[in-house]
Amino acid sequence: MFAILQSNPDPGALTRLVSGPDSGAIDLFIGTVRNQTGGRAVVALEFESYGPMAKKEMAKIAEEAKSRWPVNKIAIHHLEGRALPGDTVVVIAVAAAHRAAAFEACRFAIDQLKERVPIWKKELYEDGEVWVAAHP
Amino acid sequence: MFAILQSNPDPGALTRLVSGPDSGAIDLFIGTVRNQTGGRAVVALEFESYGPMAKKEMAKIAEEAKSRWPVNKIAIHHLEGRALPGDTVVVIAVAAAHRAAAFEACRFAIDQLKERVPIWKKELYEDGEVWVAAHP
Amino acid sequence: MIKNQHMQLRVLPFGIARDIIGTSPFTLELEEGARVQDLLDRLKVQFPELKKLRSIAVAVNEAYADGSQAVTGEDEIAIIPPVSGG
Amino acid sequence: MIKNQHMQLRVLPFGIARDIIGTSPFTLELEEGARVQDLLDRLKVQFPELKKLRSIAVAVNEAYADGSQAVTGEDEIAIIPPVSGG
Repeated sequence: MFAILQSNPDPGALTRLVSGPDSGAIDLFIGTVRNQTGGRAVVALEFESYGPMAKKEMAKIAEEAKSRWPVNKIAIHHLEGRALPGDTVVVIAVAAAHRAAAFEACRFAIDQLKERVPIWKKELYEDGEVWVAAHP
Repeated sequence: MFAILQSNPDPGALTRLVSGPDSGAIDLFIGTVRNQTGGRAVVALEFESYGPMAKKEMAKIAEEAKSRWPVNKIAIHHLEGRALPGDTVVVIAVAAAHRAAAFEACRFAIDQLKERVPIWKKELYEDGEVWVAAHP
Repeated sequence: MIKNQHMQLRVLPFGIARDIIGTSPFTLELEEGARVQDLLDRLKVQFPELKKLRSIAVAVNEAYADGSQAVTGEDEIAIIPPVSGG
Repeated sequence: MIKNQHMQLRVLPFGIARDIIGTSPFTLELEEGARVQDLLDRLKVQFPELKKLRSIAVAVNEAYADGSQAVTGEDEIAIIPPVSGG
């Protein structure tokens, strides 16, 4: 349910992972690469991760979400390595009996992922590169 | 972008419909058939729609969402006809530059769909059937 | 004595409303100048089961119409019981 | 005079921290009984660029650790600059 992949995460695969006859609602968050950031053209992204810990943190986030909202299953896949504009880099799928919990838990999961899962993104431009959010 | 289908809506197809290099976030809502409702086993659902008006209301909902949040594209597909437990009956995909708008607009769209798009659901049980929400 | 002009309205009932009315499309005769509310009043007299529904709305030419909207024989009129998509 | 015992710590710096420290894994010698905060203090002296980061966290054996947690030569210690997944 929690993975760091060398290929683009597949929304269909995550949907199948979480679906089940006790769930009536699935909320899926798909993060993709934009072609610019702050007006500067992005050529590619390079993701690095501390894989074993990243998977553990994803699992902890899912447990916390399950303790806060009535959700059935949560899956999180994130890309490692290079990504081009348009590519999918993260997919989070949350299945619940009812939609409110699915939406809330999915939003919580992506917010938490961006805050604590050990994954780092480097933006590559025509004329340089930057580790995102590294400096104040 | 707005359709009433005789087959199950496909999350992957809707994702492709809304993606683009100006969007970094896609929120996808997938509604599926549960195997019970209020503890009563559901054998199947039967959806009826007023197709031409349903598509117009979907488009209006998308326009309203775009006027309220900075989202780029919205697609809504809903099944017409029979659906079995586990089947996908509705998919809403919302693409935006940033995730907050995608989540908010997607939630708005499914809430509005359930309130005003002319689609009717009949639940079929072992021993009867009911038009959902028809009576107080 | 002046005889009022009448018009034939083409009415499409959906969902449980179609089950109650029994046919779709259904033809209803009302006086010229009738409004959506007149149409609803007439239908509820003719089909009292409609009064038991949680709500009932009318669409004229594929858009929701309020009670004051006039209808004509050219309009496509839909009877919309509580929706339950999703 | 009693000589303090020293231990060799195995440190994995990630992202910009790896760029700053230059090698991964990186070996750091600290006195026995050292805590996460001691390790961070030492690294910031040795690599002042680390002080310019928005934040810096430490994980011990694949879980975030606070400054008071003791470390040993058996631990896998990761240096975690601001994360930016998603």
